[in-house]
Amino acid sequence: MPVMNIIQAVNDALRIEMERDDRVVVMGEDVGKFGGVFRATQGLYEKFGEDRVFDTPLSEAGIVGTAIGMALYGLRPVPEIQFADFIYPAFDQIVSELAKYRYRSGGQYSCPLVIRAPYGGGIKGGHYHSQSPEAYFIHTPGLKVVIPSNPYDAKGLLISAIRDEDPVLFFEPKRIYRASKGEVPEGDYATPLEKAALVCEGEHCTVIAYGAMLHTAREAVALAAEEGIRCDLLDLRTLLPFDVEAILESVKKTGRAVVVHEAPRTCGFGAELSATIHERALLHLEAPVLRITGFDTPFPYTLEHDYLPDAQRVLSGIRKTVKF
Amino acid sequence: MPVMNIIQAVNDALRIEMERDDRVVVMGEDVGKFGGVFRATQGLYEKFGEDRVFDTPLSEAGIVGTAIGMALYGLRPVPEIQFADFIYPAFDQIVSELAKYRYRSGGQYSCPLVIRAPYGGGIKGGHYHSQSPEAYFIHTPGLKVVIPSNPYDAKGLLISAIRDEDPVLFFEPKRIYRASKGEVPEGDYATPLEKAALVCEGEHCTVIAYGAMLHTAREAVALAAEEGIRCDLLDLRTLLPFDVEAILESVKKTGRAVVVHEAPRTCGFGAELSATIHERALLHLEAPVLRITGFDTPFPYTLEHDYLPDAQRVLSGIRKTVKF
Amino acid sequence: MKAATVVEENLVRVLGDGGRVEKDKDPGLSDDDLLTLYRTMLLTRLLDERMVKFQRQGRIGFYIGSTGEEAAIVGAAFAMGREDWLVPSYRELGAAFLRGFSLREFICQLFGNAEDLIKGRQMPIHYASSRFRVLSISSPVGTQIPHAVGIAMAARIRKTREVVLVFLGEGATSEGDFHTSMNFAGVFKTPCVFVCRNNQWAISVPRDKQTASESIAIKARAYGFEGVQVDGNDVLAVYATTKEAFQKARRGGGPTFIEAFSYRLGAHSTSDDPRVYRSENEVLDWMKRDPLVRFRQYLEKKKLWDKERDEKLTHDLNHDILATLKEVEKIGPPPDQSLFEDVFGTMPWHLREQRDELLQWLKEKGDKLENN
Amino acid sequence: MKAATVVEENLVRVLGDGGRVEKDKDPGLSDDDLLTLYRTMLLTRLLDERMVKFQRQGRIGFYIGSTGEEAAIVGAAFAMGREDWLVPSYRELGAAFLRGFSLREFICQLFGNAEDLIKGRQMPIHYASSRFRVLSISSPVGTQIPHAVGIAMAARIRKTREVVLVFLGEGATSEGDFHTSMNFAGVFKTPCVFVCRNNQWAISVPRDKQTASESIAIKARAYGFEGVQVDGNDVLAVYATTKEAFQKARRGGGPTFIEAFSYRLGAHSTSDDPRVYRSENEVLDWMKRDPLVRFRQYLEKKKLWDKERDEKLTHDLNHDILATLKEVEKIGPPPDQSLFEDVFGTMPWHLREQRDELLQWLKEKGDKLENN
Ligand SMILES: Cc1ncc(C[n+]2csc(CCOP(=O)(O)OP(=O)(O)O)c2C)c(N)n1
Ligand SMILES: Cc1ncc(C[n+]2csc(CCOP(=O)(O)OP(=O)(O)O)c2C)c(N)n1
Ligand SMILES: [Mg+2]
Ligand SMILES: [Mg+2]
Repeated sequence: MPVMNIIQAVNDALRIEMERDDRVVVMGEDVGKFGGVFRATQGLYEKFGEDRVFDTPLSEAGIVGTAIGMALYGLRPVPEIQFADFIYPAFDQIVSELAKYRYRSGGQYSCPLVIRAPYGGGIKGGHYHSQSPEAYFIHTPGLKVVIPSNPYDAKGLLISAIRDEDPVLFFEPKRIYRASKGEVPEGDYATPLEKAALVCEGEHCTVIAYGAMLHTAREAVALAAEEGIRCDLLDLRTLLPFDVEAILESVKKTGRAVVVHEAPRTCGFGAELSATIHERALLHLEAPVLRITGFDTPFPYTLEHDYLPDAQRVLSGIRKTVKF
Repeated sequence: MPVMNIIQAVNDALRIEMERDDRVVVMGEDVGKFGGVFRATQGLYEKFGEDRVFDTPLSEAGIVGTAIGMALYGLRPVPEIQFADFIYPAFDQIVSELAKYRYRSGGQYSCPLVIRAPYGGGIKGGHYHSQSPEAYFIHTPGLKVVIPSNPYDAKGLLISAIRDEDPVLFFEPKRIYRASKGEVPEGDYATPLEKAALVCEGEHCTVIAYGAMLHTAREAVALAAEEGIRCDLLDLRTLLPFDVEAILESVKKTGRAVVVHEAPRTCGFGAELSATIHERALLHLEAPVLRITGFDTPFPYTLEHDYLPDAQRVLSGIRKTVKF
Repeated sequence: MKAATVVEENLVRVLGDGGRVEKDKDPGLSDDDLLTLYRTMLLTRLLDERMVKFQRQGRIGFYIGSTGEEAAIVGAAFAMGREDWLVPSYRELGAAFLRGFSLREFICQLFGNAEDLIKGRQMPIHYASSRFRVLSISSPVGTQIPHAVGIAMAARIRKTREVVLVFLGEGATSEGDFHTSMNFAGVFKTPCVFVCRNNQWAISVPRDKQTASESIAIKARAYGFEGVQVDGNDVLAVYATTKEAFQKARRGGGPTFIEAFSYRLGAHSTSDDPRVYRSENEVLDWMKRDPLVRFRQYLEKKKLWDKERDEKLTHDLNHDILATLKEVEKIGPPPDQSLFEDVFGTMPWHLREQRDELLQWLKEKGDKLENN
Repeated sequence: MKAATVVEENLVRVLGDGGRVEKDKDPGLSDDDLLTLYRTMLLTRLLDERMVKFQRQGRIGFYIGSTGEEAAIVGAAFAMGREDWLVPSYRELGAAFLRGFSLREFICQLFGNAEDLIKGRQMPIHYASSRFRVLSISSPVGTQIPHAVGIAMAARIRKTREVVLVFLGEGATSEGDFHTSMNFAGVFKTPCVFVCRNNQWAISVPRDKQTASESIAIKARAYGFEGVQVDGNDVLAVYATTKEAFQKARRGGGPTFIEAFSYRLGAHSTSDDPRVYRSENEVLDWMKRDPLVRFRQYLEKKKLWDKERDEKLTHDLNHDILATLKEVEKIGPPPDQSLFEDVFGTMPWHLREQRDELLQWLKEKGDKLENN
């Protein structure tokens, strides 16, 4: 099996889906001849031509808005937003239109499309090249939200997302775009949406993470193991609808949970996970669910290392939870 | 003391602040001569003239974006968004600019302005005249979020919001714009932000609500009292920063909490309240914090009565929590 | 507050005073076609009258009419072929009727009942019909425009002959979505025809406070394609201009922007009272240019129409409306569990749970009511 | 992929070939002023060279230069008065320097260190200076434009003489914020001057794929005010045109839109490699129109400048840059707890808690490191 990084896996998934289904088109700023500022669409323009891989004018609202039209028509657009931080000009089209189109037309229309966007910090990107906006979309009925943490999943989940009947926000962990490498099968395979992966097992505590933070959490779990604390580590992969069964099964076993994400804490996805776990497993819990997250500040530049959860911080959360 | 409804109280607050401070300007769609589609700005155009009360072209991004400029200049704009559902075209300006301006300029600039918008369901407004978007803004560092539930608070909180040094999202419960009436002092008074109000007291359960749902919750609390279940009822008023002390004090007393809001459940503000309470008061809890909320669907039309929490539903939540 | 700016000399016009017509510009429609146009315009006019009353009586929740703008709406949509796509704002019922959307389907939507094609999900007037390629109406102003351009981009990619007709108000030209859509249309040379109903008002905001541009049509130049200003109260002029734009689009000539210069004679919607913000005189002035009257005079001059036929058609249409209303009023609401359908194609666990939660609550409530 | 479209005959130009000048258009600046212009242009040019190297060495994280566009930037900003407001995009360092922003302040920002005016909060190049009325730079393209219009609206409301100068790229004209800002500016007749640096590229997307309009300047007509296309590599033409626009604005004549026709000679930023998307020949062609060279020829012809003086100034500026860098590199980062400041004017409870949480963690970490 070839070894790929996440960018290559994303590129491979796009190529495979475009070969399989001529309704799939790729669009966005700099995705054509240039191949994307992160190179995720490299080679597609040459292979599939400018009708199916094209640069757009500089307008995220236009990218998503016209992609909606294409999906209504019957195509399967895969628009790229250059950075997740720049998705907000398209927020109205996503929240008011994309998310609601099937529902408000009584199921007469649907908008199967995948918005790809690199998200997250750790690349010294400051305010606007670092954000993790997943909670906004998880809170919006009608959208699915997927975040892979490794090349294998990146490819398999992106293929599933493109084949899905509904709109998917597909956020890619740009911090580990190249650093995360692994074996990726050639050709076509689909990793099912809505299923978490149990990355490692242990009986003392459940650690829940996704995307780039999965790696931070894994480091922390390894450190905890050195101290004799053994953890279940769940990689959520699909954030909405999230895999409540996998979560509850693990938490009922361990009686403890730590949730990790980069986004600001207040009203972040960790709040939902915490609420859900407490609601459904209170009597199994030995400690409150703990959130290790980004702080409630805009994403900083110089103090990025203070802002982002690191393994030590997750470890200290695990310790605190286990000692509670 | 005169009796006012919420619209009149808002109008009174605007008038008083405009009289007191000539930097305060009111802007938005149809707010000028017409006095606003809900009449909240009625009479202001005549009193303060078209320089300080003006209609804008039909662009929410333009309204908020230029209001930011005015605030940077030193004015105190109070832009109106005609319905909270139409705030999304301005989402980028709010989230990327308004919320971050003080922080990213190292405190050199600030944006004191108040965005007013009627929110919430119950008026047969369907998808786009019913939404409760508070969670998006609570999750965005740099914004304050305020929702009054009665005329007295509407006036006092709006006055405080206009005097605040930071941007405030001020969502008004349009369902009870006219139905909620009460005595409102004439002239100038400020209700402090960041403080909840304890509406009634009881030892069995804490019910937390805000805006229009406060009234639903109050009804439910009254019904519960008939069954011998006595509740603390907290009107949050400011959602960010919320009054964690008042919440914890009550929950530690009752050992139980029910949170009520109209917005969709997943990743709604109820999730944050639930997570916060569990994190800080787990050992005091006799039952998991329960969320009674809108469902995770777009806001419907015909089945609005099914969607919106009513007193029966809140009551059944209180019962369930108390019996847990 | 002056509402109407117009570069009069550029206005495309076919129908003159008293039913006269500029011969060389007459699009030469068949008698049947002419009568279809008139019938559709009259139908929406009568619906407007009836539904405003109905709303006042509390029998429907809300209504938006098109009185005064029928020519712009019906004239433009008449240029469409079966394979084309209609992307309405919220004031183009006549266009939907021309596509085949039925009165009954429309009225079911007003009631949001169990037979409503959109399952009672949206306010009155927010219909959708995939069968007739009528997109789903959305309240937010301007959000439909990029969808139209996207469909046209798709048609170009798939190399079909489909053309998209999108409607918007002059107020909508202020939104970012208008700009971005027009720009994409220009860059990708999409087969898309924009018809902007400049009815001089966006609720209480007059045209001159909406934009300082000399006309609305000129905005198209910022995107590198043609903008035309047409007399929006002249159904033949609107039809001819739109037809030409469609032909150009089908030839691969790209988009056209049409400003239909007209006037909203009624209130913005049943929630509005225009007397607060505009003068009765302005309205009376525009009533003189009523597009229905102008067209009827033309038909009469052509001997296709007379008072008697008009009275009979009015009577028949009113009868249809009332009969349909009567029938439709009996239909119940959609079932409670339908609240959770169509959020996704397949219902995920959390919505299944919430559905069961609701049904359980409703059962409790029902039991309680029974016990009382 | 053709990048440059221009309606050549309309291009405002003052500097001809070989330092010649169109006499009647010469704005007649004093010798001091001319040298200030040149000095500022040269300073940013030298900084570009130095900082790209610095970034490659990993000593700063990121850089964006303005090589090739100095005339458009410095020429426009030179029209400003003390009381005016500068609203930059991210490529107008020369303009900030003219406002009084110092080299040291700038370099502290590049490092995001403890003396950085914005406390290390943003990436390099995202400076702000309230003292000099330079707004805070933001990465999202186009978001600054409505702020400029808002400030101008405020100035009009307060009846002052302030004028706002806002910069944007031609790519930014595609965003909704551009549209809405231009429209507000037209409707409210705000004292705002828009300078659009049309440098032919938005990262890899050429001007012709950005918009189909015949020029960028013509877009102003959609908003009812004047759009002018000026040779952006001609510092005197840019200055003269902007000065006129400022005078008009101060007279109450409203906004002006200026398209400065130019070219980005360097990469988009240090993250970019333009060889992937554009030809070397195109770049070489534009190098012949280097705005610094053109202006120097003029100064030489005027006997204000010569090779010797140029070498000395280059040497001095380079020395300043290096000396400042050396000094500034020693300054440490802002304190950890500053992470939580300025989110709000007064720190609320949850941020105080989170601050304490961080400091506690850092202490734990430090203790651990000490123990190891
Ligand atoms: C994004 C958004 N903002 C505000 C509104 C409220 N609103 C509904 S219609 C309307 C005026 C629309 O004017 P125009 O585009 O001219 O269309 P017309 O109603 O005149 O046909 C406004 C402001 C809305 N529906 N959507
Ligand atoms: C909203 C948004 N979308 C995308 C980007 C990524 N991006 C940064 S600069 C740029 C191109 C800008 O081009 P232009 O406006 O012509 O300015 P120039 O860089 O040429 O000076 C893009 C696409 C961004 N910063 N913000
Ligand atoms: Mg209108
Ligand atoms: Mg450019």
